[in-house]
Amino acid sequence: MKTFPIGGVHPSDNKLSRAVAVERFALPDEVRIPLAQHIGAPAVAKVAKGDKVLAGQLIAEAASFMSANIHAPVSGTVTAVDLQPNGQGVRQMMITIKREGDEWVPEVDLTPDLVRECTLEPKEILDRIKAAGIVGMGGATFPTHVKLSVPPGKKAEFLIINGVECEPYLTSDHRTMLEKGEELMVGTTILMRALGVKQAQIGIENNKPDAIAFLRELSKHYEGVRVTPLKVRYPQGGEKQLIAAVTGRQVPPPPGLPIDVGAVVCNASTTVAVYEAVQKRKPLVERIVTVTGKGMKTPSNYLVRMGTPIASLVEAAGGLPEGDVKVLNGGPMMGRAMVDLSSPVTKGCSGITVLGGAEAQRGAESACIKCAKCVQACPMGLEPYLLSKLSRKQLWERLEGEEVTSCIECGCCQFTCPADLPLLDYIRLGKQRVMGLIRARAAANAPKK
Amino acid sequence: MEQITYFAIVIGAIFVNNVVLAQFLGICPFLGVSSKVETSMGMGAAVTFVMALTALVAWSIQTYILDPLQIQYMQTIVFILVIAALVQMVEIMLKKLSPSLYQALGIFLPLITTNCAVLGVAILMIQKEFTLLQSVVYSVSTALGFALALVLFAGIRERLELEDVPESFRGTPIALVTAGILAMAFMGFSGLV
Amino acid sequence: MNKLQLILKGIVKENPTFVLVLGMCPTLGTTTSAANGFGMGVATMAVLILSNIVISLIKNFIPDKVRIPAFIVVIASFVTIVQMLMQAFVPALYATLGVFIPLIVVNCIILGRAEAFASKNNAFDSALDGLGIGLGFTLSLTVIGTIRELLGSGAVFGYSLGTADYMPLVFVLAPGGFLVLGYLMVVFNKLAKK
Amino acid sequence: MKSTLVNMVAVLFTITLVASAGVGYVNMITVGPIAEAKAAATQSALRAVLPSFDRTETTELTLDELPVAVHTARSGEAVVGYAVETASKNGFSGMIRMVVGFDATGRVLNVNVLEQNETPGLGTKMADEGNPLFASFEGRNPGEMKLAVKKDGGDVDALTAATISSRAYVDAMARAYAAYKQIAEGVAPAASDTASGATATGGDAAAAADSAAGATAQTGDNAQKGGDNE
Amino acid sequence: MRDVVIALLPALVVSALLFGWSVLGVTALSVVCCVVFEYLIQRFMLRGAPTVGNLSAVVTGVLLAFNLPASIPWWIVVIGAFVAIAIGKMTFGGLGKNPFNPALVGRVFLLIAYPAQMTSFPQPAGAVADAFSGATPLAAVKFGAVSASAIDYQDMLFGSIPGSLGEVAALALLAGFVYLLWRRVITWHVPVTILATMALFAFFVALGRGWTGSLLYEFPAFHVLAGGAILGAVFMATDYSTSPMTVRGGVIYAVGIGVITMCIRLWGAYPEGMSFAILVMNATVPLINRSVKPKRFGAKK
Amino acid sequence: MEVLLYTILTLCVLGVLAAIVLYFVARKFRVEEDPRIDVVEKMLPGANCGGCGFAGCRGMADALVKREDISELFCPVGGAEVMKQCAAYLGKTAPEKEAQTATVRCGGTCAKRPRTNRFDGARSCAVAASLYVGETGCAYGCLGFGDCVSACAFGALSMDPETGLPVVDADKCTACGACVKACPKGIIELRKRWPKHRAVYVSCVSKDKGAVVMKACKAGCIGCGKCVKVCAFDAIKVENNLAYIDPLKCKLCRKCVNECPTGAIRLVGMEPLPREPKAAPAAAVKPAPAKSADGESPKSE
Ligand SMILES: Cc1cc2nc3c(=O)[nH]c(=O)nc-3n(C[C@H](O)[C@H](O)[C@H](O)COP(=O)(O)O)c2cc1C
Ligand SMILES: Cc1cc2nc3c(=O)[nH]c(=O)nc-3n(C[C@H](O)[C@H](O)[C@H](O)COP(=O)(O)O)c2cc1C
Ligand SMILES: Cc1cc2nc3c(=O)[nH]c(=O)nc-3n(C[C@H](O)[C@H](O)[C@H](O)COP(=O)(O)O)c2cc1C
Ligand SMILES: Cc1cc2nc3c(=O)[nH]c(=O)nc-3n(C[C@H](O)[C@H](O)[C@H](O)CO)c2cc1C
Ligand code: SF4
Ligand code: SF4
Ligand code: SF4
Ligand code: SF4
Ligand code: FES
Repeated sequence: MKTFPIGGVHPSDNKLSRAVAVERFALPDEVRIPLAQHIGAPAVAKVAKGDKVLAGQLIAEAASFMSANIHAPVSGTVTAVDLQPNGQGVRQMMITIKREGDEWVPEVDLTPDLVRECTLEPKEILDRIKAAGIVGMGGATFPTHVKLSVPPGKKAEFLIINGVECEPYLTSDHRTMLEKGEELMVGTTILMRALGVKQAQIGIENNKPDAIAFLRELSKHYEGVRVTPLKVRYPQGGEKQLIAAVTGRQVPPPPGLPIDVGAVVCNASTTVAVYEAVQKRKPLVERIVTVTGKGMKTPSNYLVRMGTPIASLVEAAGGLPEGDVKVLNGGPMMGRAMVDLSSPVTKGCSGITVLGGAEAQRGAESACIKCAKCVQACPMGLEPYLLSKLSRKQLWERLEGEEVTSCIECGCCQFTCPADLPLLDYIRLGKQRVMGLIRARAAANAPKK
Repeated sequence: MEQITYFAIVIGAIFVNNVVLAQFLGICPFLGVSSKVETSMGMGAAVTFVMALTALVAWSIQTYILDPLQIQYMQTIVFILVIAALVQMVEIMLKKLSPSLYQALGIFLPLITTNCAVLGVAILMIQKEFTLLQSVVYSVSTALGFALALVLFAGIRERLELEDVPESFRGTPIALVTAGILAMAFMGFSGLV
Repeated sequence: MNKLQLILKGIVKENPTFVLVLGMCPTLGTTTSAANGFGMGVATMAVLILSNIVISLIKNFIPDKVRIPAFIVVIASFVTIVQMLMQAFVPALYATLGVFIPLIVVNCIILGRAEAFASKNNAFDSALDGLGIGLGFTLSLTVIGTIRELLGSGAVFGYSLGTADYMPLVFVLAPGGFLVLGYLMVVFNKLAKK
Repeated sequence: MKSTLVNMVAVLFTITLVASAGVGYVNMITVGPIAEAKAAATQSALRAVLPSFDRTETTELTLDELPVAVHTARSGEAVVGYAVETASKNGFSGMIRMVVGFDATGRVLNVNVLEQNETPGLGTKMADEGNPLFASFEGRNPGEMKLAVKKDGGDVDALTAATISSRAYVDAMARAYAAYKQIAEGVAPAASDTASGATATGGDAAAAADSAAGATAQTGDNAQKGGDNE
Repeated sequence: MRDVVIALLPALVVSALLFGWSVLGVTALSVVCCVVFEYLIQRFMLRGAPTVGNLSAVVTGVLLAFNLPASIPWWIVVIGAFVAIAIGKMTFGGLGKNPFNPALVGRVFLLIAYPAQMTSFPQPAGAVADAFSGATPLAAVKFGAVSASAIDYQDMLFGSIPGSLGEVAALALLAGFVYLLWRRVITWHVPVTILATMALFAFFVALGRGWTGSLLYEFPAFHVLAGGAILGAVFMATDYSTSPMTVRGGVIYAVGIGVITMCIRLWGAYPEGMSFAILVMNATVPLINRSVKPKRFGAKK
Repeated sequence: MEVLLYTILTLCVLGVLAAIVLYFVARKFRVEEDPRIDVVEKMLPGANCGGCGFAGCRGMADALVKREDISELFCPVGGAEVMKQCAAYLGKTAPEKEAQTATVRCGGTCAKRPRTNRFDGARSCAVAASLYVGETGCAYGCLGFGDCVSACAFGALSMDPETGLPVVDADKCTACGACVKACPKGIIELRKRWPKHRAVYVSCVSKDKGAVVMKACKAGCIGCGKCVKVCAFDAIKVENNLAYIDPLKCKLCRKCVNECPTGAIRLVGMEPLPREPKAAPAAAVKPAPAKSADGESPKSE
């Protein structure tokens, strides 16, 4: 069984909603659309208060190459363009639209028919992806057209579709693969065409045998596409880990990129979104969100328009359970705790996990006993205990020397630490500071050249 | 006189009779210059150099001047003068060649002069009636023993820097306690030679 | 500075052992008993006072580059003279203290005080400084010696308390020296702060 | 003060001149007393293990690679005893040196352990008063004993839990006895490899012999060929 | 930590069967003292929240007891526990901060302070009559009281030999080892490397000496089974806070322990060198951690 | 006599030799370093706090010696006194700088600013700020984990468990600015130091609209602007829904204090003006506080 070379942990997977078919979620009365739903510069609003918009209409435009378009998820009237709290309570620019019916811009093909054939040039494919505002839906929300624009001098050799979904609880990719298998396959061939590669592998963790069997069957009809089952081990879905598992090649440490080893990774849902953008001209305005948790009455997978308040999803899945709960945007390993449930669903939101009771609580932090479990667990070969300590002591230079920038923030260390130390909290802080230092240095050096 | 092999001299000087941990010589720089591994290596190198040089010069002086003239009682003065001059020389050279190391070693460089270890070694090697080569081997090994203790120690102190050692123990006290434990550990080597 | 203060500062504020952390080798090496510690302290004090005086007298004539060699020759001469005189005329005393005497040459305190004090002050003040630091040194060594002797061999100034069999011998060996000094330093710092 | 070649040389020269003159002078006036004091020390060490005597002669031997010094003590012409400086390198940690006093007939009078690095509380007991090792020898002639600790089938009571040290003690004692035999009875011990002589009389000279001991020891190998000459 | 205590139980039981009730007395006293000292120091000197709940003081107590002869006077146990906890651990700030193994600090302190009491061992039940007269096999062979050929390996496996109360029962200790591996408390690298290094070292020395059958002191199995080799390798060298953080570092550390132990055993003054070797290598751990980094993902070979 | 001669000869020859060798080595390896740096370093307080913007006092000394114009450089710990001393030594002009004190501009005590959630991550303001808004509804207020407290090398800050806010001990504060840098929310400001540590300042940094502020915190500034109108010295400005009192213009007249509807303006070291029906503005121009401020001598350290 293929897997990545070092570290990793094995949390219990708790995929409660694994067998629950995707349900189309009721259209919300009001949506709020943040202008920053992706890595890179926030988009620039193209509408103002009082404007009428149609679903699928461009309402904010990419601000630069590293940015992404944003489209109206519903039709209605823009009621505000202002600062609103996001899930973490931090104020962000958002466009608020009051929904009136569900009218789409005409060029979008809303029929469910499968369109296999694609004869577009790579450039045209990229343009359509860019126009549709597609960003990585595996969590990092990296603009997909940027990822597909292979820099000169580099060559893509493999396409890897990330169907791993190694986060416990989450099942949105799993359901996507089962329910949109054909679309996924066509999306894969489109991506292969865009990149000019001959082969693609779909990596799926072994705990989804139904998806593996189903896609294997389908892949017989698509040349160059193969399904690769992978060992159940977190973070198998991490880009670098996936590449290592599938190809045996290790992406070099930062600033190394997947393309340096000839690989491009796309999430399964992203691939389906690419299909819809290219073949049906449908921008990225809806996505599948898993709403789950042991205390939830009906853990579900909803097909949701962007901007829908998260509170309404939670309500639909049975409401928050009694007692001390923690609501995470994302899964328990990498998700961010939310303090404001009225905040909207965004492009990167693959699931809402509600943890209750002991699960919601972090243990009380005690002294590091140097057990080295974090070192063994780190999939990047780092020394989390040291990184966290150095960050605490604000020794940023030493932190840089210990390669903190390689950390993928997977949380394996924090998960495994028997002393319940908030390792990742500090490492993340340290990583931010070090990245800041590196940027400052680069900026200071740049003009001289 | 017993035949002393060079191997025995080396093991003896580094482990069994470690200058710092067993003979109580050179404690001041040991405590003062052991907070960083890099500096401690520098100090170790400096001491090694000075000791080797001292061994050569002191042995020659003893053999060719003090003994023939029957003025052994001048040993201490003559040796210490030579050592002081040598150290001063090393200091001046280091300042030019490696200012960072010079900065780090700070006031401790002149203290090599009064580093008991240097004079101690010079006197001991004469006492042990070593040949010139044996003397040099002996003093270099002693210096290596010093460097070893220093570097081990610096490693531990660097680690303790990151830990929250109880307030009142920080600095010299914890260093001394650590040295005590290390000295106990090194007692295990007794009898090896 | 008040002359009395000059003497007293050596005992607490600039205690050579606990505060300046100089002269550690004889401190550790000779404190296996209270009497040894005391003897070493006194011998050191004698040399310290003499060398401080002489150095403060000649300080103005010494070029920088040969300062240390010059000072150390002065110190070594005193030590050798003291040693020879003791050996010749008070052999009994020499028998107990003799082995420590040459160690005084390399006692960092002496050169340290020469550098830090005597080379900047007049002869009288330097003598007082030597006296103060010497007293501090003697006091520290005696205390350390007493504790080590008590813990290690169950005796005080050589008078056995009859508990020798129960005492951990390590304290008169090398590790015990380090440990006692380390913990004493903590106690000293705590007391000095108050 | 700024350093120039002239002032550096001049100052250091002056200081060394004064210092050396001072030290040299003190040395001159103290050589005599120091030598006397040393001699007195040796004498008192010998007196501690011997009955009263008025002069000694010293013979340096090398037995089994270790130097041994036999001080023959006389009162008038009569030999009153022998003090043997002996050693063993079989100690638990390092050399053991001791002085053994024999009476004219070879019985052990007293033992004075000069140097040992044994474990305090175990091996160091050999230097205590009335320890079992000394008790085993006191007043007895080693020649009439089986020179081994009881554990090895000998007649000597060992120190508890310190057999190694005890064996070393016995080893030193055996060496002392062999030397005694050689000097007192002219019997060269089978295992002996050497003896070389330096005979002197009176207190002062003992010290001179003492300082020559080093030299003798160094040339031990050559001396071996000379055989025993006294 | 609870797992470590559990893993130590078989050896404790076997030891109690061999040496009688005093084993339990010594162990209990040691544990109680360690816990009480830790509590008092934490409470009144460091003024922190009590930390005895993490059971590390219990482990230290048991391991200290395991390194003492069953016949040790009670007051020595108290002193040992005090040294282990106060000097070895709390001076540095407590759990996880100490650079040296606390139990070994206590044990070595006692060894140097009370050599007589620390080196006379009671005869275990069922031992070959008087083979060693209170000395451990290592001491007996080393100091020439017994020839190595008289060693009964079966006794060494089951523990019918004199020695510290927890070190004699090789099989029981190995059972604890298996339990720790199973519970993933430790990895096999350090213990196995130490024992393998010792065996190999002995083997090569024996080879160098021409394998003289008369004195099989260099016989590999003897060294692995004798003295504190297994106890040290499995339970003391693996102590988290005093051993390296990486597997490769651990191997270097383990080789160091093995070599130093064998040097002391073969040529040093002490019959057993495990405790010293572990302490000496403890001192190198910060340096090892500094220089031996885990294999970074994607780093060039 | 011979011996004496040799003695003298030997030592003198060695002494002269040493002098000559040292002289030539020194010439060959000469290093130029401005000796004034050492002197200036000794004049500086030696706190090595970095408040001057250099890595430690030596860095500052270096800059003081090397730079032509030192008016930009200031050691907050030593203050004007030390700067004058250094400048006098170096023959340069010392910078003039007003004495300052760290001021915590958040009044959101536990009582006035209800908790809306519980943070269970690392107890650090920097970490919390990087993750989300904080435990209360106010996105600007103090997070209460005391990063500023640990940043202060002079022990001038402490957390008040009652209010959950840091408190400055103005006597200890040296205005080094470490806490200002440490606070991720930018709450701490260095403000002019008045005699007796008197102060008037807006204890809020929230830029939210009044209604939002009121919902989250009862002590916040709602940007109503009443204080602006009453200030006779044009010291107050409202920007982004937040009032700010310029410490250099403020004369401590205290009129704004009674005006603030939420009590966001804090008054320290003085009695508030009696609350009376509006006094004639002209009469209040030269009020009592100014007099008393002049009248009292500054509190001696
Ligand atoms: C500055 C930057 C440049 C990138 N350039 C490329 C690229 O040229 N090719 C590529 O395949 N991915 C590129 N990436 C995308 C990353 O490799 C990665 O796919 C993205 O950060 C999301 O991965 P994650 O979800 O594992 O974090 C880039 C990312 C960053 C931050
Ligand atoms: C620890 C970690 C775990 C991840 N797990 C998954 C996963 O299970 N599935 C997935 O599609 N992406 C996962 N990602 C994101 C991928 O690294 C990568 O960004 C993504 O597959 C790239 O595709 P996208 O740009 O289309 O999202 C993970 C990232 C990290 C850092
Ligand atoms: C710490 C320690 C110190 C020892 N010191 C000595 C010593 O000074 N002298 C000695 O003969 N043996 C010493 N030994 C060796 C043992 O006591 C050894 O068991 C003993 O010499 C032989 O046993 P027995 O004398 O009880 O027959 C020491 C052993 C240890 C562990
Ligand atoms: C595998 C393992 C081994 C341990 N070994 C020791 C030991 O040898 N000595 C000891 O005092 N504590 C030991 N402990 C307990 C604990 O880690 C020890 O008290 C810490 O060194 C205290 O900081 C051990 C714990 C574990 C988990
Ligand atoms: S979060 Fe970073 S340091 Fe921790 S295990 Fe993951 S990659 Fe390693
Ligand atoms: S897992 Fe936790 S306790 Fe163990 S070494 Fe890492 S940080 Fe320390
Ligand atoms: S309170 Fe702030 S400005 Fe004042 S001394 Fe402390 S850190 Fe510096
Ligand atoms: S003032 Fe700033 S640094 Fe201080 S506790 Fe509040 S948020 Fe943290
Ligand atoms: S006295 Fe300072 S080094 Fe020895």
